[in-house]
Amino acid sequence: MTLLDWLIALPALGALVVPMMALPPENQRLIRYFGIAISLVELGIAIGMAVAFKLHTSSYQFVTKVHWIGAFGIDWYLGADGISLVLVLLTAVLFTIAMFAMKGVKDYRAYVGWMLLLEAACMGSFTALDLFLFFVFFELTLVPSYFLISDFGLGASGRAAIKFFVYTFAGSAFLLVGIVSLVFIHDHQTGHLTFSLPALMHTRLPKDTAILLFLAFAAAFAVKTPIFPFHTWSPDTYRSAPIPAVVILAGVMAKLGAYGLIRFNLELFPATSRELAWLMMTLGVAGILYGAIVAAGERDLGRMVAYSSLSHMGFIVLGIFAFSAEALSGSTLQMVNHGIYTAAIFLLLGMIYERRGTLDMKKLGGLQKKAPMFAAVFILVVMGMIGLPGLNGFVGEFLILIGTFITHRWWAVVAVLGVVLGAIYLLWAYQRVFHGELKDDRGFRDLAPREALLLLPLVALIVFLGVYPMPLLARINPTTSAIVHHVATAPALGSSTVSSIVTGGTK
Amino acid sequence: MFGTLVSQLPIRLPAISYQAIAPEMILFGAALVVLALSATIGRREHPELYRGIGLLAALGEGAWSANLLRLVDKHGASLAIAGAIANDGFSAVVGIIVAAALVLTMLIGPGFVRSVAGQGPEFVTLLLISATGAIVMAQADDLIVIFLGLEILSIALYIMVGFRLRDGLSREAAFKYFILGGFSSAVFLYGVALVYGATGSTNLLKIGSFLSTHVLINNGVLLFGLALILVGFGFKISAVPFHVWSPDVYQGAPTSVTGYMAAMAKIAAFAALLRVLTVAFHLQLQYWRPIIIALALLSLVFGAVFALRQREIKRMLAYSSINHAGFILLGVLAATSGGIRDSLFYLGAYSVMVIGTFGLISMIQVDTGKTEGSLSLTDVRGLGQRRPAMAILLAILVLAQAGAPFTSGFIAKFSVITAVIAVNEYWIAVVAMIAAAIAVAFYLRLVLALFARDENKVGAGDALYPVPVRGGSDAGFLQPSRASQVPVWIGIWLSVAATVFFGVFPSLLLNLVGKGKIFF
Amino acid sequence: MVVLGLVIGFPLLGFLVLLAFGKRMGDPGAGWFGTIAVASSFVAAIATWIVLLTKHGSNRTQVLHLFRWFQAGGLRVDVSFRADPLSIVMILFVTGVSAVIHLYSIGYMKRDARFHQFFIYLNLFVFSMLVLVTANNLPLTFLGWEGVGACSYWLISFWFERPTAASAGKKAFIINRIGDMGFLLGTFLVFFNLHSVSYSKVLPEAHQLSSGTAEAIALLFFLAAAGKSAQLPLFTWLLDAMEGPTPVSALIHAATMVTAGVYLMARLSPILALAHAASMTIAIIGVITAFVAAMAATSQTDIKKIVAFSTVSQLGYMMLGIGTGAYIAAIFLMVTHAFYKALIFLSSGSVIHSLDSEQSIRRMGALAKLMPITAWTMIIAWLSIAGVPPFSGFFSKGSVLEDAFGRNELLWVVGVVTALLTAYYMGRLVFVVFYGNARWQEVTHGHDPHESPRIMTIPLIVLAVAAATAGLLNLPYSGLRFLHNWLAPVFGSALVTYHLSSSEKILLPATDAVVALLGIFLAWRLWRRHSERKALEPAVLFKGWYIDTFYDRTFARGGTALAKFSDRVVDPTIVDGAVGGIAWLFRWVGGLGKRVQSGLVRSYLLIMVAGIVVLLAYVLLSAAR
Amino acid sequence: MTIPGSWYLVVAALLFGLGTFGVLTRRNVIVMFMSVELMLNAVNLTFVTYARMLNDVGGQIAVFFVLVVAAAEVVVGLGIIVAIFRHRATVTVDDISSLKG
Repeated sequence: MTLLDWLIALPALGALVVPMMALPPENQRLIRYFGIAISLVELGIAIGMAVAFKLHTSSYQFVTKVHWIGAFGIDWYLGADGISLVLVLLTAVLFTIAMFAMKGVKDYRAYVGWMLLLEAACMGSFTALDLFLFFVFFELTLVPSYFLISDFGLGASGRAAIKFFVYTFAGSAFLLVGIVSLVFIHDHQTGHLTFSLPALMHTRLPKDTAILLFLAFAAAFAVKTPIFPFHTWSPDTYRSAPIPAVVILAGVMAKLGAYGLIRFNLELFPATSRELAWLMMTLGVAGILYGAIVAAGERDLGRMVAYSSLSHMGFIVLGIFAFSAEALSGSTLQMVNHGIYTAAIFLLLGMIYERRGTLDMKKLGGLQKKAPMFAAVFILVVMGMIGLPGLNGFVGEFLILIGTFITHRWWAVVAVLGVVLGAIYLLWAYQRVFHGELKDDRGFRDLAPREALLLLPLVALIVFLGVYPMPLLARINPTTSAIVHHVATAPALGSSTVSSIVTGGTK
Repeated sequence: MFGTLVSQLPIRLPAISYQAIAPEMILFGAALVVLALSATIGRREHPELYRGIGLLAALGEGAWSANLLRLVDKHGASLAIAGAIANDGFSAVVGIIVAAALVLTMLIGPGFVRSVAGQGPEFVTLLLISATGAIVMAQADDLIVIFLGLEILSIALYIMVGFRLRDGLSREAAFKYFILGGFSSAVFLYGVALVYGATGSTNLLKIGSFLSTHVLINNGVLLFGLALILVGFGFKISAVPFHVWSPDVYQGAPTSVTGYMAAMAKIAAFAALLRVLTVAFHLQLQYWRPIIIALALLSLVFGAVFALRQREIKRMLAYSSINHAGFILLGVLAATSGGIRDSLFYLGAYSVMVIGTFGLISMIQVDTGKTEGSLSLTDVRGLGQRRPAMAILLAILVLAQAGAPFTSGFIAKFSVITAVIAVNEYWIAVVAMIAAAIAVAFYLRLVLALFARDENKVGAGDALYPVPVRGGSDAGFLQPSRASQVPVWIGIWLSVAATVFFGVFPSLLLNLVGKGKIFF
Repeated sequence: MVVLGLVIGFPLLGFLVLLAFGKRMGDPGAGWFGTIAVASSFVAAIATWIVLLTKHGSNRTQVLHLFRWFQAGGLRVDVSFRADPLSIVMILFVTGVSAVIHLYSIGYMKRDARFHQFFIYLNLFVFSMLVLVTANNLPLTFLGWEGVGACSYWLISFWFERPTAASAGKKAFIINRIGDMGFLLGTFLVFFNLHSVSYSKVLPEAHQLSSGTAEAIALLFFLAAAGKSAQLPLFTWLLDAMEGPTPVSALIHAATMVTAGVYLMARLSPILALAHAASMTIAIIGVITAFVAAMAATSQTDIKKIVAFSTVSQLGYMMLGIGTGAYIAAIFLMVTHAFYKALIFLSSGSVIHSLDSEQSIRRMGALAKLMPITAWTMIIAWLSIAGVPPFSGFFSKGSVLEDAFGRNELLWVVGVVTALLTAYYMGRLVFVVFYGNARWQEVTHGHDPHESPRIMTIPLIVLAVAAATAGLLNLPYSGLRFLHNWLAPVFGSALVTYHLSSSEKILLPATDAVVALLGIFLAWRLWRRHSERKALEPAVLFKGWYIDTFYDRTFARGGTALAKFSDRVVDPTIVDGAVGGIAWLFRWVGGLGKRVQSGLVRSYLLIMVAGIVVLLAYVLLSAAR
Repeated sequence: MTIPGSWYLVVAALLFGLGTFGVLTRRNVIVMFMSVELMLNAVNLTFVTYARMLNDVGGQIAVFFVLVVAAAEVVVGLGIIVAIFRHRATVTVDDISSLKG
């Protein structure tokens, strides 16, 4: 059992054990401590992995390969390279924060159980190297998040939960068909039925099939990221789910989409990625601008942050498909940064909601007078989101833009506009909520020590990653430059018809 | 011993290898024993005894089929009873699946039906007889024998559907099922007659060899016959457009009967369909594959879409069963050995799930006191608080039907999709998965209703942090109120355990099903 | 070069300590601590200057490398600071003026509810400004650049209870951000062509750039400078920035931050040298901004608005200097301007302070006798900004005008006219505020305004001395050109020196002096007794040529409309509608299904027979084929 | 002169069509049931005709199976019909439509 197996097995076992703990109501807190304990151990493992990670190699580390379903050539095949490692770290941190943020729940068993299962699924998705295993974990993330959104949500949570599940499930329908088709084409060509990513990378695909497969993969990840036209589920879901769930949904699961694009679209279809780069980058930039504009028009803080994360994910997608080492490293780093400050902003929104029962900007105003500490943390996180240099948002965004400028100049020029739009809607929202006169006579309690403790790690990370991101970058760079090289050197695909696959060319 | 006795008789009997038809004999024998016993010791006294015998018979049949499978592995397949019965891996595996379905139903069914329709042995007998019919259909290598098996199964089901005597809905369902069943059997039979006319034999093997050696000038009659046979099968597996009976019958019939019927009818019909298409009409592939594709796509899409607006759970599950039929048809249309294996896997996984699901629904009906016919979503609302255990188990089974990962449902859907893609039918796979996505919507609405907090009692407070959830009744799994609950819970736990186990370690079932090759 | 680290370290240390213990230090304590931090940074700056003085020639540029900030692909960005003559000049006058203003604000911000927070932002501002001027690569400069922008945002909206202050802060940040787009794109273009962003590599190799790219880079960075130094397209935020406390206006919106744009242009002089067309446009925009702002300043009634417009105008002059290649003249003007403009702001601040924060000049008057020190320091600043000979303004503005004359006569003409206007509107301010009849009775409810406390007047005196004597730094045509030979090695070939004929050398300064005195005389004649003259204060000028209202109507209101439209209409109906539409279609077909299930057995049979017929028809067709 | 087999087939097909039409149109349950039996007998006729044409005994054996099954169906069918219409005056099939939607 290597580190990665423990990484996934631990929370999964935790999720199985928790429902059995039928404790009387008063020491329900024990279950929450149990959840916190497991997520802390996860964090320990993740940090251990990061420390033990060999720096100057882009190959997969901590690899484990065990037979699972012989009939289809499926193995329990896990491995982590720079990108997966960084995202595993992010997942571990955010889950620990989410576990701490859980309160006010009478029956912790279901809550902690689903959270741990979700953690196992996310860890699995980031480290799976077997396409079937990835698909299983990718789908598995839906079940707990559905329950987390619907059972403990508020208002129209049921409907939003179903919309989230069906939308993502439909997206992954294409992914499944794509995976299986690729596997069978590979089987025809090499007679070796396997789902392992390194093996499938050598399949020679004719042009039109490769495009279809690329789009099938991209469809699922586009819904998950979300990319521009497929984002309508995210405002409803982020608004109606409880805060700890949203921290995970926006912070970790949004990265699944982007990670999938890098790991599968770029590595499996390098030539097609080059051809369709213009499409994905246009969608990315459209997402940046559209997300920002709609966010400016939004009256509800929760929905505004959902659209702003659509805009930020637009940057990440842009970076992925710019095919330059700077841009790809920037995107990966930005994934971590986005996770951190989105988690922080949603925790803050949760605290506002708890005090005032609404997130409508019209009903909130002049809060800074009553809660200066709260306002200070809020503005710091907002400045991080805007990409103020010295905070974590800037480094990733700068790398993405400079990388995109080198390869696709005009997309970068338009994307830079996003930098300004970001400032507009975020500062406008901050002003409507914190500046001006207090609209509501009910006081606004300042940060309680418990809440401050919850936000401290995230705020510290926002500042630390802004000033010194090198530890992460040192681990990301080798992998990203290898992927960029892989995409650049892939031979262009001939447009021979599908039949040629069936006859199976010589390997 | 029996063989030698018979051989003295003047009549010349065909060489009967009792080994091959042992499964039918075990079940049918048990049915007779139960009837005889009830006649001698009075109908009402020992209902448990009948269930015991039924259970024993089911287990015996399963063990025998497994033994048959081992023999086939060792000595290869063989024909029995003058070519009427095929004793190959396929029939053995279907035998095992029938046994599994029968065991679960024996555990779950009788408890509820007894509270509704008296203590008599009738229910157990009918179960055993219908199972015999199913096995006959699966093993049959002759169209007429398939018809025979079909009728044994169907007539037993007609009666079981109408079992709740004092309830109008049940009688109406039985009638509808009977009339439409009778009609479709007639159509099926006419098809058999036409095929007989075109090829000169009703034996699948002879038809296959005839068609491979002769080229028919106008194969109109043959194709008409084949089409009508497909209609007969289409009705039985409730594929769209021949599905119209199933929503009403699923709702009207007693819940555990519905579960059994959904499973057994599909097992038998698909087994026979697979054998007919593979053995007899493997050369007419380009004619019947488009029909099967049409049936599959219609069932997939309309099965999912029509369920969206359903408020009554059993009707909703009827449409979901149509959707599942569509998925299994994918395996059939692949017409490869992989396709057969995947269809069998789907059949196995599906029947275990569906019997468990309907078992749980009958438990809920008893719990909510709505024993007559319909059980709507509002009745189920907030079950998560009152009966957390029941709600969680039903949620697992429903999610398995939706295809959630780490359940056999997921592996089933995945394997059938691989079967279709292996024959380059990419677009069908995409439509199938989209239909699955639509289906997820109404599965989730059911799960949501289970766990939603009762609006009236707790009031869905507008707090982002969940309003303190009212504690459910004690988390005790077993309501020890009535002894008859114990086997039901065992049955349900077995089906849930099997669903999750084969989801995580599917290779066991995949290898078993892999042996189910149609030899002839 | 550890002493350079100290220069930057002290304000950072001050910021951190105040952040942690500011509240406990209380009213004056936090202020004094902030001032000491900045003052010690000033001392360290002088020490760095002395260290550099001992060296000469090319090795006057020392680089202090701390650690690698971030690195990916070909891009390597370090946290490294550069001490060369240009940055030394900047850090000297930035820390000097900041120390003085810190001292002043202790008095000005007395008894303010959030006294210590004010000094937290001030120290952070000084730190960011120092990082900006000493950074050794473009991204680190950008860190300083955005840092000062953020601090100005916090300081402008310091009294956030007032909605106007809050939106002014937001407006400033956003308009700066628009400028920063130019900065980013410029950086990318530099990296694209020279494969590095560090000055020590980019500046020496700047000559490899093709002229087209150089033009583009220059214009992009000018866009950033225009945003920060409030030039024509993006200057409106400076007017609203007056909502902030007066020391803020003095420090940030007069002396330091606004000069960042000029510094950046000076730093990138090697690139500008290649971009002739771009330099010309910079010069033209500069002089036009100067003229337009000066005209607008003539008819403002709010004392701080007048000074703000005057700042925009003086910055226009500096950009004129940059555009014509006279970098040293521009920096000389920047330094002297920092002194007298800060002085003007602080003295108007002490006037406002004593008149219980009344800012309109219509309710001031005859304050000279009551507030002698403020009056006299204001008069010194007025004389130097107007360009009256012995004072520093005469020399610095004079050298800029001389170089402008060398480049293109028309620029000089507009420059001189603006100089006249400058003298006039400052004169108007002084006469209306300090002389004429007193109009502050109802403002101060009867008791006479008294002179500001010593803690506020000492900085005034210090700045007055500096404003008066700063001219010595760079006396033209004489041996005493310290600034010139101090900065010359930094600019090297980029510096353009214009050779005027001997007659012009005398004529030009003379015209400057005459124009200055004429402006003063005009102001004296018109505003000696009047406080309001409708003819001379037209609405178009009062409203700042309606530029701000135009921006507000098109961008602000238009933008909100677009945002509201896309949020309320586009997203829900079109994007979500598409998804909702498909879901609705499925539900509608589902509804159809319900109707099919009519419950009638015979209709079921009909459906089945229909199915059979279709099947048979298909089989018939396929059999025929 | 012997009537060619195809004639019988046509008659059988007509009978089958008549049966189907009868099931569709007639409202009386018993008559519908009768029509189903008619369809079965049409099939029997087809079987016998083919058996004669192919002179193979298989067809005739099949007829016996069909007869047996038809008998079983009659028993069960009438049982159900009696159960439903015991409390109703008429025997029209359209009354029983409470299971719908």
